[in-house]
Amino acid sequence: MTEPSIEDKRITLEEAAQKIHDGAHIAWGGFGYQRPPEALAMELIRQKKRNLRIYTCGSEHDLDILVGAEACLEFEVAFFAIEALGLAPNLRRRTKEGKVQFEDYSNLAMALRFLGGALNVPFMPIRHMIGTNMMDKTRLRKDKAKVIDCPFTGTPIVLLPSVQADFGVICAQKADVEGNVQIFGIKGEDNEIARGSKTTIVFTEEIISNEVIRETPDLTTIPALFVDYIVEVPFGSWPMQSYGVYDYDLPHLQMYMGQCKTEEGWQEYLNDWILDVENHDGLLKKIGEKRLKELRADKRYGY
Amino acid sequence: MTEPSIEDKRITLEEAAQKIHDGAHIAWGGFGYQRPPEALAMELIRQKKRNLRIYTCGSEHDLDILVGAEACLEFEVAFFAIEALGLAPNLRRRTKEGKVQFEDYSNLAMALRFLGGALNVPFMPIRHMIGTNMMDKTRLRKDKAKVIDCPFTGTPIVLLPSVQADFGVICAQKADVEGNVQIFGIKGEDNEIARGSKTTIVFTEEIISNEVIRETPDLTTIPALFVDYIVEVPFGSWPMQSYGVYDYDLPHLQMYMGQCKTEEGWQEYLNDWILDVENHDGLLKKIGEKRLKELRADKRYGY
Amino acid sequence: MEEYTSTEMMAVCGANAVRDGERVFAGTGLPVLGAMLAKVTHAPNAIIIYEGGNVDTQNKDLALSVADSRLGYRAAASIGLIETLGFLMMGGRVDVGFLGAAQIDEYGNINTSYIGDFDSPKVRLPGSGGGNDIASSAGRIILMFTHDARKFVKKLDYLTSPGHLSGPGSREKLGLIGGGPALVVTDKCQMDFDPNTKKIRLKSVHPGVTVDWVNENVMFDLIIPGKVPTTPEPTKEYLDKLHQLDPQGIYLGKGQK
Amino acid sequence: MEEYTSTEMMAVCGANAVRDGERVFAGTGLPVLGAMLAKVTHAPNAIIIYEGGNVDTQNKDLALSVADSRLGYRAAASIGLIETLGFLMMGGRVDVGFLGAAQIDEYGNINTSYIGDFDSPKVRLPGSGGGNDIASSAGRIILMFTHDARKFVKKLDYLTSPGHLSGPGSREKLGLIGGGPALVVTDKCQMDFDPNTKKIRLKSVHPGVTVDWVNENVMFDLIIPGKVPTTPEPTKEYLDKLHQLDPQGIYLGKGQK
Repeated sequence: MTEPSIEDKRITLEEAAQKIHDGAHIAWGGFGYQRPPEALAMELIRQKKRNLRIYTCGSEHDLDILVGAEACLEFEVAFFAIEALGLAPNLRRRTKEGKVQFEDYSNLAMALRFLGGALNVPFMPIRHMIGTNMMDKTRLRKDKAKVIDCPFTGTPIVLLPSVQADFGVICAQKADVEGNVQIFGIKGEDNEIARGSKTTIVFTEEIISNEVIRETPDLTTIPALFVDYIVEVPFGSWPMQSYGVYDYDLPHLQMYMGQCKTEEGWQEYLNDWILDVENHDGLLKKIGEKRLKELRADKRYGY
Repeated sequence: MTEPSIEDKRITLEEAAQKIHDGAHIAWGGFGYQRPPEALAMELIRQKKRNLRIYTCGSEHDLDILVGAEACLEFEVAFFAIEALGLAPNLRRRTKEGKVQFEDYSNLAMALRFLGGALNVPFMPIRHMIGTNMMDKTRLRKDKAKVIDCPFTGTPIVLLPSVQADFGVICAQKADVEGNVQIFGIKGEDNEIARGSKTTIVFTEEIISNEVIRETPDLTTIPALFVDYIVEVPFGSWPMQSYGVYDYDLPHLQMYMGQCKTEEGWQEYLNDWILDVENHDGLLKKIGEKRLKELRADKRYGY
Repeated sequence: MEEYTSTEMMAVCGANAVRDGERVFAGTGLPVLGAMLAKVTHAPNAIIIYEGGNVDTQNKDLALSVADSRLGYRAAASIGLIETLGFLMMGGRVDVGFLGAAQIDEYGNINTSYIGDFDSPKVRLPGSGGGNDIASSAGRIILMFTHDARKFVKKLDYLTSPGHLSGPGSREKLGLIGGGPALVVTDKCQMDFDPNTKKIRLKSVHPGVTVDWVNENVMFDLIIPGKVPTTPEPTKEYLDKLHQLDPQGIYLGKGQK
Repeated sequence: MEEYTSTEMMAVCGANAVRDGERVFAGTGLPVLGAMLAKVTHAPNAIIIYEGGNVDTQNKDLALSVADSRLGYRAAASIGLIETLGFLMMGGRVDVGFLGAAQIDEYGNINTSYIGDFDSPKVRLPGSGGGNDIASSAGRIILMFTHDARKFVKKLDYLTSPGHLSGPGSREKLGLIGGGPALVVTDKCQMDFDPNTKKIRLKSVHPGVTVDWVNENVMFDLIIPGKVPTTPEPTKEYLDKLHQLDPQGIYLGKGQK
C-alpha cells in the first residue's frame, strides 16, 4: 500500500494570531475557567489586533484582557464575568466608557448557534429566550432571533441565526500534527465551534502521534477533517485551567481582579504580563518553572 | 458523607419486551450491521407483539424478522436491506402483499429528527430531501416535512418533525446498573435516540461497575440521566456484530437470505431460530459455545 | 441553640428546598453549597448537574467555576453544553434549578444583564449565561441572593430570565416548559409565589428579622399572609456538614464559625 | 494486454475518478473498492469517510456494511451519523460521493426506493439511506451500476436523490449546496453531463462496446458527441492492487482472475 504522507498542520502561536485579521469574527472556545485560549488572547494583544468580534457562551479573564487592550469590543455572548471572583474589571470600565457592544444570548442559544453553523443550516430552533429582553434589545444584529409559530404544532418557537465564524479557536489537551484532537473532561461548546467555523485553529497542550490516535479513535473528539491548523502551546490556557494538565493560578487571578479595578492598574498588568514578555515562552519563563510545577495537575484528580 | 444508594435499573429481556405494548412507537438503534437490537426483536416476536411502528435510519435482519412475523409493519425509515447481501427477503414479500407501510426519509433526516426529539424542539431544519418525492409522497404522516423560506436568508429550507418515541432501544458494549453507558466504535444515531425517547432501554453486552464508569467519564456516551432500564444480554446483536465484542455470523446471514426467499422458508426459520427457542439463553445454546467463541472479536482488530 | 451566619442560613434554606432523588442544576457559590448539603443530609440520591458538562460528580473540593476541573473528579460523564442545557434542561429532565439575580420583579422575573438604561448602562452584569435556559425549562426555580431593597423592583431594567412573566398562563402561552420560580431565599427571609396570582409572597422571616423590615425592603407590593412563620434555625448537623463541604470558607467566609 | 472483467473495469473507472487529497464518501461494494484502489495508487492522500461514523480508517479487510467493525480498525475517529452526514456532508466538507441507482433519468436524478407505482409498488428497494444526503451536498457525485436499459428511464418511478433535477439552476434554487452528478460508470461505458443542459452525455465506451449498443440501451435521448473515445483498459498494476484489496472476491467475484 502506498504510504499516505501525514499532513503537518502545525503553525506557531505567532502565525496563528497573524492569520486572524483585524475585523475577524471569532468563535471562541473554552468554557468558564476551563481551556480558554489565553495564550492566543495575549498574542492577539501583542500583535495589536483591532475590531475583532467574538462569539462565545461564556469566557472570562481571556476576554477581559482583550477588552482592556481594546482588541475586541464586540461580543455575541451569554456570560462575561470571572464567576466566583466577581465582575470582569476591564469590561466594567470599558462599558462605562461606552466602548463595548454586546448582543446578548443564553448559553444554550450560543451553543445551538454554533451547532447550526456546524450543520450548515441557517437557523436553529430553541424554546428559550422567548418572553425576555434578549429578544427585542439588539445592538449589533438586525436579525438577532425570530419567533415563528411552529408549522407542525402551532406553538411559538424561537429561531436563532446560525454562526459560521471566520475563525474557530479552541484549546485541547492532545492532538496529532494532522489535527485529530482529543479533549478530556467537559467539552463546553468546543465540538460545535470546531465543526462550524470557516477556519478552525486548535491549540494543544501536547502533540501526540497519529499512532496513538489510531489506537484510541473513541477518544478523538474532533477529527482532523474539521481542523485547519494545530498550534502546540503548553500552558496555553494559563492563568485558567486545562483538565488533567494543570490547575488555575488563583493568586494570579486574585491579583488581576484587584489590580485591574483601575485603568492604571490594568495598564501595568498589560505591560508586565503581556506586552513586555516577548512571546508565550517568555511568559512561561516569567511565571517560573517552580510555579508551573505547582500548577501541574495531580493525575489522580485532574487538577 | 451519606452514601447514595446506587439505583439498579436492570430488568430482564422478557420484562423489557413486556413493557413495549402493542401499538408502541419505537426509536430503533444500531446502524447497518452494527449493534442492532436483535435479541429484543426476537423476544418481541416470541411475545406476539402487534402494530408496532419503528423509527430508524437503517436496520436490516432485525427489522426483516419483525416484518416477517408481522409484529411491525409501519416504518419511518431511511434504509431497509441487508446491504452487501441484498434486499430484505421478508420485506420484499410483505410489500408485495401490500402489508407494509413506509414513510421514507434520508439517514440524516432521521438522525436529525431524533436530535430534535432530544432537544425537545418540534422540528429540525435540513437542506436535504428537497426536490424529491420524499417531500410529497406520504403514507403514515399528514405532516411529513415542510419547506419554508428561511426568515434570515430567504432561501428555502426543509423542516422535519422531531421524533420522541414511546421507547428508544439501543445496544451497547458496556453499562453499569445505574444506566451509565459506554458505546465503542461508531455511534450511528444511538446517542440521539437515547436522549430523545420517552422511555430508553439499553441492552448491554456486559455490566461494568459504577467505579469503572467514574474512572473513565470521557468514555460515557450516554449518562444514566437518560436511561430508564438496563438489560444485560450477551450476544444481543447476533447474528449481527458488536464492535470489539463479536463479529457478524456471515454463514447464518447467508442461510437467512437464501431460505427466507419463500414464505415456507421464512416460517421454518421463524420456528427454528425464534419461536422454538425458549429465550435468549436457549438461542445461545442452539448457536453453540464453539460457534460463539469463533465469533468473538480479536481484541487487536475489534471483530 | 447553634450560632450561625446569615450566609449559612441561606445555604441551609437552599438545601432544604432540594428533595431526595431530584436532578439539580446548580451554579457555583451558595447554590451548589446548598445542593451539596442536601446531598449529604436528607437527599443522598439528588443528582447535581453542572452546565459545563460534568454530571453526577463526586467532587471532593469546592469549585470556583461551573466548568472547574474539580467537578470532573469521579463524574459519571463529562459532556458538553448542548447536553446539559439542551438534552437535559430543555428536554425537561431537570427538577430544580438554582439562580441568582441582581433585580427581581413581583412575578419573579429576573435581571442579570444590565443596571441602568440598555443604551448606556451603568453596570454590565454577567448576562444570562445558562440562567435564561434554566429559568425557562427547569421544573422549578429557587432564587438565592442577599436582601437589598434595590433588587426587589417594580420594573426590571432588563428582563434576562423569565419568572412568571405577567402572571398565570403567560409562560404556557410562550411554550415554556418549566414551572418557573418557586422559592426566593435571601439572608433575611424566604418567599414563595401565590398560586393564583403568581406574585411573590412572604413565606418566612429568618430569626431576628421582622415582617415590617422585609416589607420596607421590597419596592413592590409584597403579598404578606396573616401569619408569617419564622424560618427554623439550622441544626448543628447541617452547619457542621456545611463547613465540611467548605472547610476553607470560600463561600461561607473565613473565621465566622 | 491484461484480461479483466467488466466488474474490474467499473472499479478502476471509479478509482480514476478520485483525485489525490479528496474527501470521499463511499458505500460498500464497488464504490468503496474504487475509492480504496485510488488510495493505493494515484490518490494516497484521499480520505475515505463511511457514513456509519468511521473516518480516515486504515482497514485491512473489506467491509459488508458501512457500519462494519472492519472499518473501525485504525480509524482516526469513530463518530456518528450527525457527524458524517451532517457536519461533514451537509457542512459542505466532502469532495466526492459514490452512489448506486436502480433508475436514473436524463438529468441524473435517481431512484433507490420503489419500482412500480408508489401506492402499490412492485419492489421496495432499500430507500435513500444516506443517498439523498450525499446527492444533495457532496461536491460531485459518481454513479456506479451495471448497465440495463430499464434503468435509464425517461421518468423515474420515484425520485429519491436529486441529480440536476430539471436542469441548470434548479439545484441552486432549492438551496442544494452539492454540485450534483458528474460521472456515470457502468459495465459498458462512462457518461458525464453536458455543462449547458445538465443532461447525460456519453463520455467513453468500454473496449468491445459500441456507441450504438449504448444508445439502444438507454430509454431517453442520450447526448452522443461526434467522437466517442474508448475507455482505456485497466493496467496490470491497478488490477493487481484491486485483487489485493478483495482477495476473497467478495465484490470482484471468485475465480474470474
